[in-house]
Formats: sequence, C-alpha cells, structure tokens
Amino acid sequence: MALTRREFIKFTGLGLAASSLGMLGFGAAGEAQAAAVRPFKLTHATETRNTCTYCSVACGLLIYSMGDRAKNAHSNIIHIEGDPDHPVNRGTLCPKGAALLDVVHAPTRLKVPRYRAAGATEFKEVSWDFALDRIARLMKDDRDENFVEKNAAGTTVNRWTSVGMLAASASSSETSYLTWKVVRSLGMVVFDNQARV
Amino acid sequence: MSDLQSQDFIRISASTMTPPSARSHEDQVAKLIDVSRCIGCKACQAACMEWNDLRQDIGHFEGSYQNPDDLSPSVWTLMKFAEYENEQGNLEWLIRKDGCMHCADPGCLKACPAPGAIVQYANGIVDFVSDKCIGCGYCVKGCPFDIPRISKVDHKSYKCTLCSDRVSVGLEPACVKACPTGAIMFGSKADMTEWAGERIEDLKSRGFSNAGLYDPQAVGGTHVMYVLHHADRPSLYSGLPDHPQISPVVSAWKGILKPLAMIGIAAAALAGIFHGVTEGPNEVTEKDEEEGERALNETEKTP
Amino acid sequence: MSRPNTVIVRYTAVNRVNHWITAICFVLMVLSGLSMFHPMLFFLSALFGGGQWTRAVHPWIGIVLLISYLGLIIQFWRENLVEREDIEWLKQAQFVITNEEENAPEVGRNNAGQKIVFWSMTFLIPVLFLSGLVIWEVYFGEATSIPVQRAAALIHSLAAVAAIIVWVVHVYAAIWVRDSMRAMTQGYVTPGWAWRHHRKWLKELASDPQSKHLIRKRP
Amino acid sequence: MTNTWQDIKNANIVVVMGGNAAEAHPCGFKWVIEAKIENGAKLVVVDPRFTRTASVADYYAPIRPGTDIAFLNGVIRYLLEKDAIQHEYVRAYTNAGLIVKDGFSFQDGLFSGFNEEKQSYDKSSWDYELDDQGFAKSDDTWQDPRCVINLLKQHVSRYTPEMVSRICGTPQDKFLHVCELMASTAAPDKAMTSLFALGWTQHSVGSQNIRTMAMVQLLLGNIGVAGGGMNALRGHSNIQGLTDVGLLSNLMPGYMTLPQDKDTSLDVYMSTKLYKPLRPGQTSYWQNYRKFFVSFQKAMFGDAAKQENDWAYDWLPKLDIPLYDIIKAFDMMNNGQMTGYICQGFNPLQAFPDRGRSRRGLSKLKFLVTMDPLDTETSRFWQDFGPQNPAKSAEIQTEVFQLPCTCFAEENGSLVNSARWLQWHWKAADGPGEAKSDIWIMSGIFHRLRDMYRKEGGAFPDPLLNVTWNYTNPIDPDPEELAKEMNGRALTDLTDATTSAVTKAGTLLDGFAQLRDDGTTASGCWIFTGCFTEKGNQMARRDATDPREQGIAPNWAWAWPANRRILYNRASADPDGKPWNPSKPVISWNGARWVGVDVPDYGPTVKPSDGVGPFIMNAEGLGRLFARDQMVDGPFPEHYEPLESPVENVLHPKVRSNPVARVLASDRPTFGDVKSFPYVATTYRLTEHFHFWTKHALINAILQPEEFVEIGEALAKEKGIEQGGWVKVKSKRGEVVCKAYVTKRIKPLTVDGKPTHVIGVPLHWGFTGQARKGYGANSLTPPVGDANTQTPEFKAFLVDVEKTSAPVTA
Repeated sequence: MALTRREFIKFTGLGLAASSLGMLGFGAAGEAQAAAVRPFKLTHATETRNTCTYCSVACGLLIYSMGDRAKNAHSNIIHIEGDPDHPVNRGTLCPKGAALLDVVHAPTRLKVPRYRAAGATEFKEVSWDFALDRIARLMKDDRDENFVEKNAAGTTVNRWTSVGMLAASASSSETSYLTWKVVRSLGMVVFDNQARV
Repeated sequence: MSDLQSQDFIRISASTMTPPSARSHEDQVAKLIDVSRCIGCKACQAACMEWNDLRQDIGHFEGSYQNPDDLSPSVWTLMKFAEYENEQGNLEWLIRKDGCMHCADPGCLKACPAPGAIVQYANGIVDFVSDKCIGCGYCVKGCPFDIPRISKVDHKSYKCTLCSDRVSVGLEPACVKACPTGAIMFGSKADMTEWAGERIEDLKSRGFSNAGLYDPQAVGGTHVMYVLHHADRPSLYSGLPDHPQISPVVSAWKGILKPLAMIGIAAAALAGIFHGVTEGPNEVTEKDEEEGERALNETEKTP
Repeated sequence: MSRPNTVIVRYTAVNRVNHWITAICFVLMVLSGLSMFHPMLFFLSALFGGGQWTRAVHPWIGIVLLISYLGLIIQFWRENLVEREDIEWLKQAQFVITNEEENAPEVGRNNAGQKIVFWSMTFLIPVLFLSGLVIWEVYFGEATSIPVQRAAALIHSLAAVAAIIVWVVHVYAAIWVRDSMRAMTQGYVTPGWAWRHHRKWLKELASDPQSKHLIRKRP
Repeated sequence: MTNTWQDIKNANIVVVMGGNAAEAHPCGFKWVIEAKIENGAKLVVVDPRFTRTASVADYYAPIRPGTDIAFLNGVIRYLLEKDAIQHEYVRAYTNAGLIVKDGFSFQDGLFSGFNEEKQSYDKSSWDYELDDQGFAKSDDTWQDPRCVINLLKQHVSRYTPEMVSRICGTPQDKFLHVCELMASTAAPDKAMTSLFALGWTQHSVGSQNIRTMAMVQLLLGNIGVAGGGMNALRGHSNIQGLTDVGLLSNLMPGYMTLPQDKDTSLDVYMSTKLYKPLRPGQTSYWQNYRKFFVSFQKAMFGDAAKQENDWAYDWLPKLDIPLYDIIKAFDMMNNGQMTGYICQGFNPLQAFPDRGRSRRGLSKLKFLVTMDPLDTETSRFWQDFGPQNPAKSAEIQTEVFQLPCTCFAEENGSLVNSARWLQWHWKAADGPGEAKSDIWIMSGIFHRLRDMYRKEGGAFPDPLLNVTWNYTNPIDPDPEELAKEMNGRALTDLTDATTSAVTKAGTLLDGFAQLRDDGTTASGCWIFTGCFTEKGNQMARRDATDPREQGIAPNWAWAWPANRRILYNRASADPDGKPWNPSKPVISWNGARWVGVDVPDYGPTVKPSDGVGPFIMNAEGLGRLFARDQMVDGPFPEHYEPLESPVENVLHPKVRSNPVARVLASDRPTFGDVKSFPYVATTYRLTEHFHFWTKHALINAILQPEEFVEIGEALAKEKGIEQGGWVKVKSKRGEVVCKAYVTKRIKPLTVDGKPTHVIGVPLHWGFTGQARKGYGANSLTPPVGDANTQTPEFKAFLVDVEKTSAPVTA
C-alpha cells in the first residue's frame, strides 16, 4: 500500500480530505452526485473545536453550528463529529460521542430554574433571583447555626459540616477551581466528586 | 433523467440505455470492514443516525446487544452479534456491521422498475434516489443481502448511501470516520483490497488460518468488503450469505422474461392484426339472418 | 341487408355491467402492471399520477378485479363447462380461423375458444391475486420470506403475461367476429349472428319455451 | 495514566484486567488495536465476562470478581520463581534491596500493627531500617532475608497456580499462559501496558488491586518506558481535573491535603508534609510543599494572606475525621446531621451504592440544590415514579432547587484527560432557555452570601470576605482569568538565583520551579503552572507533530506536570542513561543533559552518576515493591474476599475480607450471605451509554433501550430463565426487575471446588430521560468502600435471581 496508515488516517481529515480524496479521483463523481445526492449540510456552518464531555480519553470534537456568528444569526448546533487533527481520537468517536448532538438537544435538557417546596408534588418554575436568594438564605442560616469555629481542644478548625457539596465530573477545571474557592471559603468540608463512581 | 451528469453513472435502474462511458478513469471506492478489529461499539450506527438524521423508535431489549432489532428505513447500518464456540471450545464473539454492500452488480438495481430510482455512480456507490422511488419493494427482492427496507410512511426504499453526500465533497462516510478502532476503513477499492491482504496475513499469523476477504464475485464484487477470520464460513457472522448471488428467480424475472413477455404480447397483437388483414372480419350474412329467423320461427310454429 | 326485427338477448344488464367493470379493471391492471414491468412502458405510470400512485392503486384495482371476476365466474361457469363437442370444434378450429365456420361443428352458447378464455382467466386472475398479495409491499412485505416473494414476483409476471395474451385474443375475437361486441354493449345478438356462430344454442333457444323471454323485438 | 493514550501502540503485551477498555474507552482502545497491527502486540484480557475487549483479544482468561490480587500475586510468584524479571531495572529503580524493619510481619491475614477496635493499622512497623544519617539501609546483593525482594518472595509463596485457580476459578492452564505472556516483557526492549479502570478500583481492595499490577510492572521493568506503565482509564471528561484541583473533602489543589485538627499550626502542618529523602541525593517534589502551599494561599486570599497570619492558614477548614466522602455524607444525612446538599452535575441517587439509603437520606435534608444540564433522578427523588422510584411526595419536606446549566458545547474552559493533558475547548452556541454556566451560578451564590455577611455579619466571615475575586466580570468570571489564576504569577519582581533572570511583577509563571514560599508568587494549582504563560494559553495548542510517531505529541495542548507526557520517564533509560529499548527511546543522557521526545522527569542536567532515583514522588526515589506507609491496608497486597462473597478466604479463614475496608457499623446489617444470595454480581457500563446521561440522548436510547442483566446459559437453564424474559435480581438491599440476556459469555467458574455463577448488571437505567425506565443497578450494591480511596464495591457482591413477569408500571 502506497500510503502509510498514519497518512491514511490523516487524509480522512476534513481539510486534507477534500484535496487528497479528490486526487484519488473521487472528485469527479462529486460533480455528478452533487445533483443527485443530498446536499452537503456543513458547507457554510461554523466550526468550533471542543472536547467530548464524556470519558477521559477527551476526544477532540468539531462542533458545527448554523449561522456564521453574524449578529442576527443565533447559533444552533447542527452536527458534531471527531476532530481529525486530535492526536488521540484522530477524528473517531464512540457511540456516545457520535451521538453528542442528541444530548445537547435532549428534550429533557433544563431551560428554567425550578423549585419544589417542602411536601409539594410538582416542580414550579421560578426566577434565578428567587432560586439563588433562597439558596443563599438557607445556606447562611444553617452556617450561622452549625459552623464550628473551634474544636473541644480549642484549636481553630473553622468547619461547616451540615451542608455538603458534590462537584461535577464534566465541568471545566476553571469551574472546579472557582467552586473550590467558594466552598472552602465557607468552611465546607463535606465535599466530594465523582472520581470513584 | 434530470440534470445529472450522466457520464458519472455506470448503472441506472429501469434504464434500457447503456450509460455513457467516456469517463472511464474514475477510481472505485470501497469500505473495508475488518471484523477482527471490530468491538461492536455501534459508533458507526450512532454516526450514521446522526449524520443522516435518522432516529428509529426506541425499542426493547430483545436478548441481544443488537439494537434496533433490524435494519429499517431509519436504520441503515446495524451491528449484529453472534456468540460462537469454536472447535477448541473457546468462545468467539463475532460482531459484524450489517448494511448495504454496494455490489458491483446490484440486485436491487436490476429489480427496480422505476427509471433512475437506483443508480450506481462511477465510483461504485449504489444510491437510492427517493424522488424517483415508487415503493414497490422489488429492490428488497432483488437484493442478495436483505438490505433495503420500505418505509411504511412515505413508501420509499431506504438503505446506506455510503454517505454519498460526504463522498461527493471528498469526505469519508460518517461510520468510517467515527469507527474508534479503525475496523471500518475507506479508500480506493484497490487500496482497500491491498490493505485487506495485510490484515489477512496478520490474522493468519495469529492462528486464523481461514482468514480472508469477503468480496463476493458472484455479484461482481462489492464496494463494502469484510475481512473475516473465518472467510470459509461467512454465515457464522449472523448469516452473512456464504454464496451471495442475485437469485435466479430474480434474474429470470428481470432478465429473460421481460423481452419474452413483450414479444409474446406483441406477437398476440400482431397475429390479430395480420389475421384481420388477411382473413378479414367474420361477418353475419343476410342468409344467416334468414336462416336464423327461420330457425326461430320454425320452432315457434311447431309446438 | 335488411335489419332483422327479432333479436336474442345474449347478456343481461347485470352480465354486461359486471363484464365491463372487469374489463376496465383489467385494462387498468395491464397499464399499471406493465409500467412496473418493463422500463420501456414506465411512461404509462403517468396515467395514474406517477410511479407512487401506480404502485399504490394497482393492488386495489386488483381486488376489485378479483371480486368482479368472481361475479363473472358465478354467472358464467355453468355455460363454460367443457363438453366433448368442444374438442371436436377445436379440431376443426382452422375453419373458424379462415372464416369458414360453416365447416366446423355447430356450437352451443359458447365455443371452445371462449371457454378457454373463460377458464384461463378463471385460473390466472386468482393466481395473479394471490401472488400479488405476496408482493404487496405495504401490507404483506414482511408476511413471507424474500425467496417466496421472489417466486411470487416471477409467477405474477408470468401469469400477467399469459392473461394479457389471453385478453388480446379475447379482444381481437370480439372485433373480428363482427357484431359480437354488441352482445356485450347492448346485450343482444341477431338470429343470424346466433345462426352463424352458435347455431346449436339458437336451436336450443328456439325449442325451449323457458327461453321465450330472451327473444324479443328489436328495441 | 502514566503514559499517553497513543503510547499504548508501543506495547508488546497489552493487559486489560480490571477494566473493559474497548467498551468504556473505544477511542482510546484504538491504540491497542494499533499496537496489535503495528507492533505485533498480543492483547490479554482477564475478566469475569467475555467482554467486547475480549472479542478482539488474543487471549482471554476468566476470573471471579474480586480475586484479582490472588491472580496477580500468583503472577509475581511465577515471575520470581522463573526469574523472569528485568534484573537491572529492579535493582536500580525499585526498593527490592532495601531492608525492612524487624517489627514488620504478616500472619494469618493481618500485617503487624493491627488495631482490632479501630479497625485500622498502626503503620509504624512498615518501614525500612534506617542508618545513622536517616537513610534507608540496603543490600544490593539481595542476600539479607529482610530485604524487600525476599520478603515479597515469602509473601507470595502461597499463591501457587493451584491456589490461584482455587480462589479465582481461572483454569490453571489459562493462568499460566497469561503468566508466560506477561513474563515475555521482562526483556529490556519489551514492554507491557496495563489498562484498567473501575474493574479494579471499585473493590474493598481497589487500591491494592492496582498496586499489585504496579509491582508486576516494576518487576518487569515496564514503568516509565514507551508502551509500558500503569494506565488508569479514567471515567469522566474532567474527573482528573477535579481531582487535580482537589475537589475532595481532604484535598487542596495540586494534591496538597487539607489540614486536620491535629495540624494546629502551619508549622505543625508543614512538618508532616515535607518529605525527607530516604536516600542520599534524592530529590522530591514534595520538598517544595511550602512553596506550593504559600503560593496557593496567596492566590486564594491575596494580600490578606500574610506572613503574620501564617498565610491565612486558619482560614482553611480543618478535618476532624480523615474524610467526609460520599459514604459518610449519606450516613450523616440519614442520621439527620445534614441540612443541605448541593449536587453540581452529579446524580447521586443513580451513582451511589444502595439507592434506598440514598433516597431516605435526601428525604431528611432541608434543602437540595441540583445544578445540571439534564433532568436528573436526584433532582426528582421526591417524586413518585412507580416501582422505579416509589416516593411519598407529601411526606418529604426537602426543598429542591433544580438549576439548569449549560453543557460542554456552550462554554469555554479546559478539561484534564486521563493522560493529564489540559485541553482547552471553545463555546459553540448559547445554552437553551435560561440555562447558565456553573461559574455564573456559583458566583451568584457567592455574591449573595458575601453580601449577607457584609450586611448581617455571622459566623466567621473572614475567609468569605477575603477570598480573592478580582475578576473583570465578577458575576461571571472569564475562564481564561481563572486559568491564569491557577497557573500563577509573580507578585513582585523575581530574580532567579542561578540565571539572574528577572521575572517582572504580574508576569505569568512558566513553571512551578518559580514558586516561592515568601509570598512573592501566587498559584492556584501548582501542578498546572505553565499551562497559561506569557506565551499564551498552552492548553489551546494544536500542533499534533509527533516525533518518530511515538505517541507523545508534545506540542498538543499541555500536560501536567511541566508538560511531561510519560511519568517516571527517567526509568525508560538504564542507570547510565541509555534507553532500555533503543528503538523507542523516551529520554536519554547525551553526556551533558537529558534529551528526547519528552520532558525529562527531573533536572535536565542531573547526571546519571548522581544516582537520583526515578520515582521522585517517593522519599527513596524508588519504585515500591514494599509500600512503606502509603497504603492503609498493608505494604504488600493480600487477597481478601469481597465483603459479600460466596466463599471463605482459603488463605486465612479468620480474616476473610479486608480488615480495614471502609464499612460503617450502621451498614453492616445490610450485607447478605451466600445462603440467601448465592450468586456473585458485578456491575458495569455498556459502550452505548455514559452513566446516566446518555439515556437522555435519543440515539443512545435507541442503541440500548432497556435495562437487562447478563446471565450465563447454565444458570439460566437451572432457573428456567428464557432469553429476553423477565427476571428479578435481589440483594439484601433491594431488587431490580428487568430483562435477561442469556449468554455464552459468562460461564460458571469452579471456585474452591464449587461452581460459582456470575451475574452481570449494567447500570445505566433510571426513571428520567428517553430510554425505558429501570430500577438501576445501585438498588443492589453494598455501601462498602475501598480501604484507601473509599470507592464503593460495585464490582463484587451477592444476589439471588428468579424468573418473574413484567413489572406493573403506572
């Protein structure tokens, strides 16, 4: 085989592919098929580089969205595929990654803050201000009540054990860092993440 | 035909014309599915559904990882799983991606009665042009691999297009790109055949002495080929046909019967015409009328 | 030639309506069927509103055809029972073809040729119907295996071709044997027509008091 | 992972044990396939089930869940007995020759120092003999019976092939063939890689499972080399990052640990952190702990962290118990000790062991906050969903806030992958509706609380009022600014002691070596220093050039520490600095400095003759065949049965399971025995799904729509279970009613002479999303944690199974 596998994988990449496959002679077919086949849907879509949100292989993604980021065009993600330049996944994706579009647009994605009062049987939609004001109030009241400044031996311990936090597993390191700052500056110690499960 | 560049078709369904053949140097493409590298992850299925905007109804667990349970108008490719215990008593999990084989001599195209509803591009891709499809289901009968499925909604036939929309702009098909282990490769048919040879050597060195390429010549070879560890028994892989060919029944139906039937019908009509011209009409004569009247009257009088 | 004043009712109104329903269906079946059989004739699908319509209506017309033809069978099976003299007639068929019918044996209500048409269709139409059901994709696409469907498609085509040929013969005969058409349009024949083509039938009619009502003045 | 994903292709043997890489990490697994194709590698799979990975393996051996240590100790015995170890490597780079204290012993399943009452070990006897200077004594001839290698030989001598087979149920011939394949990589130019994941961690002996394989790898000389290493295939996209940034009860960013009550002052705290080298001339990262810590406090509290207040040491909370992990948190909830809980993108009702216990715990909270892009089960724990979530809403007094978040495609930021690469990603579109980023939400809560404390006062507000928050947009800080804060910058002009180069105040730092302990540098996460420098965002680099195509790609994104791609890469070369495998060198000594495709593991000019050990995280600089003080459950790995096991421990019946496993007394009654629950169950993931997220994605719901369990043909026949029929699987804690997949891929194992059936329980189904409703595997699993990491024992427990009919749903 004239091509090494590396080169082979390479030319399946988006940019290179067009020219290399064209050289192999697939281009001519293109002219004909253009009239018969489904129009290529990404021709002018905006391409954004991203990383898969699932496992830790961290496959590179190309996210295609409608619109060219003009002021009046509201970007909407229409397709996601692997980034052929990424050294690990080289354009491939697993069945989860290949279906990322459906999680971005899942019908069960949340759009509005919702609140369930004690004993209620349903959620009701609330404003962000209501939700965050109420959460902060609940947290402060409990912290003021249960904060431990010194232990029995008189050591300053400054901990708060009655409210806990579970951190995400897919949020960015920047989010994590900010979360750490908020959580620890409150003295929170019941703090964990999804590392084990 | 519409505004297609017909030079780039090498076969068109229900066409009595030989397609133009001036462009004779277009490379044939092929998808090579190396079953020995396939982990059955269904990334190809997901990528196919995502790219082609296909979503089957959510089904049930049916006692296998095979989901959905069958190909359908919205399932163009499907992983099939077979648990096989070999002669040594060791388990082999033979997983095969099923879908259109893009035959060089496509049975579906042969059977199709709607002009231009099935076409074969010069690069070998067999594509369904749904605009022209009449939903008769003949392609289902023509296919040696049981691939096309007719939609109950729009009554059109669907199957893998080999992502003709992607290939036409110089990209590989969506399943090929997604495949995490490189079990699906795409390139020129010559390159794929050669690469398959390397893979078969490797498999033989690992004890699969019957490893081989599945590129059945009875259908002129295919543009989707398999590297199989047990090329001597393709049917182990969830019923991949051992000897696929266009059924002789279909060949008879779509081959010899067509001209014979036309000749037969025409002959009957012509016979009539020539008979009419040579023998003329069989007319009732005046004498007949008289005789007839007489016969009627006679009896009337006799009772 | 003077027009006879007496005519013989050959087909009742019910007979005729039933026949023409069958005939129309059959023609539509031929046109739609052929359009899906040979690409050369695909243009015929335009008569039905395109390929999809053709594919969709063909089996439904087929159902009507079958029911309609069942009506014909019920009405005509008895008079088409094969008799010994049919064989004799067939042996002398060359005289019929060369318009020398007088040399052939006398014929009852139907001659052997007509009986062949009747029984051919009685055989072919159900065959077409049943094989058609197997390949009726919309409702029965998954009911049978693909090899069965392939065989059905072949049988359907063969039967259709046979039926078309029989139909061509039938239609030609109706044109060739002049005034036959009137029997199926207006329902009656002249005594001379009966004398010439179905003399035995005429004689039976004439001698059968039960059949008096079939002989009437020309309308 | 010690190595990169692509580096797997350099392996000669790939062992997948304690994981199912093909199923869980298909795109990473491609490099295993590449190894087979490009390098002629053999893939070996050891797993209770014939998995998707096994389907492409060259050799498969079955094993009973929870017996990996017995198997691997058997491998160690085999290697030592056949002398199939890489001698020079073991001598130079491991502690094989160091001499262990006299007090150390192992008897009847217990190591020395066990405290019955506390269910823990006093580890003081698990140490080396020290000489006058405080350095570890050693015997390079390995003659001393107390040197590590001899103690190890003695320890593993019980793990004969017969014993391994008796415990694991692995046929002896298969076990021995796996040993042979592994042993083939003792050659210096051959490498074996170990790929593992939750199949090892989710056991009461999880850490020891991994340790045992690490020891095998050290004996074979496979750590630090191309195609070698211990490669933990981490599960979530940024779980490495969250751990790196220290989002665990006892951690701070960069693996510094949160002070405990006993650390009454900064000096006391620091005294336990600064490692003293155990060998002359050894270097260690942790010698710089104070620099990392002070720089962190400066990032966290800015000018308020001063020399005078011990860099605001007291503003950090101190732990009274070692951990407030998830098991503890839900125990506290059930005991009414918790008021509120905030779940950020986490679905504990689905993820934690013993679902019923989780539901009861959440019901006792005053408030629950969930932050997630998706409608999670946790946020609806209070709602009745029939048998899959029977809840009496009216009786549950918990206030619940369900906050909608943006997802990966809708924000900028970095994620740390399994190979420690920090990769930047870009926003493609806005989130749906009113969804907001976690940064915006956490900032919103922060500002409200800070304002309240400013207005109202309250309990110890100092840290809250003084935490740095000088972002351009304080209500929604830019991820780039946060990344720069983690990277760190100079607070005053800094002059390098050796080169006299000056780093101007305010300049972003290039590496953690620039950090100081005098308050002149700030860095939010020292291991990330270098990720965002004055040259720009290093995490956004996209140069995929890969010298010699060896799978390093050093200019793609950025890896911690210091952009090093293969950890312990010093060990890829022999003591003289020549690569063990000349065709795949990682780094080598050119006479003046270390050169190669990767960033060397220590000072680029440190001469090989200086004898600095390659394992610079350890005080002795050597790979540990004897774990000294790091493991809480023993310096050598020992086979203990899972907490729920069908058999006795044939090695030491009195000590059946890990004596120091994390088990709360209140949970002991929830364990079942073999009489009522005769079958071994193990939970796992399917490749079509990611935890409990993808059931919300239509394609994935189509690809694997409905809950099922996998049952071997023999057991199915015995129980009259049909293919695809309904079954009820029960443990002492709960039940799952679902479909059965009767398969040839699970066969009964002969364990201690008795047939043992294994039932596989995939875990993806719940009661929200698009896939069909399910009970969830965690209805069955026990609340048992690994002794070291508290990871729940999801991989081995007991159940019963019976044929049943479809559940009645509302």
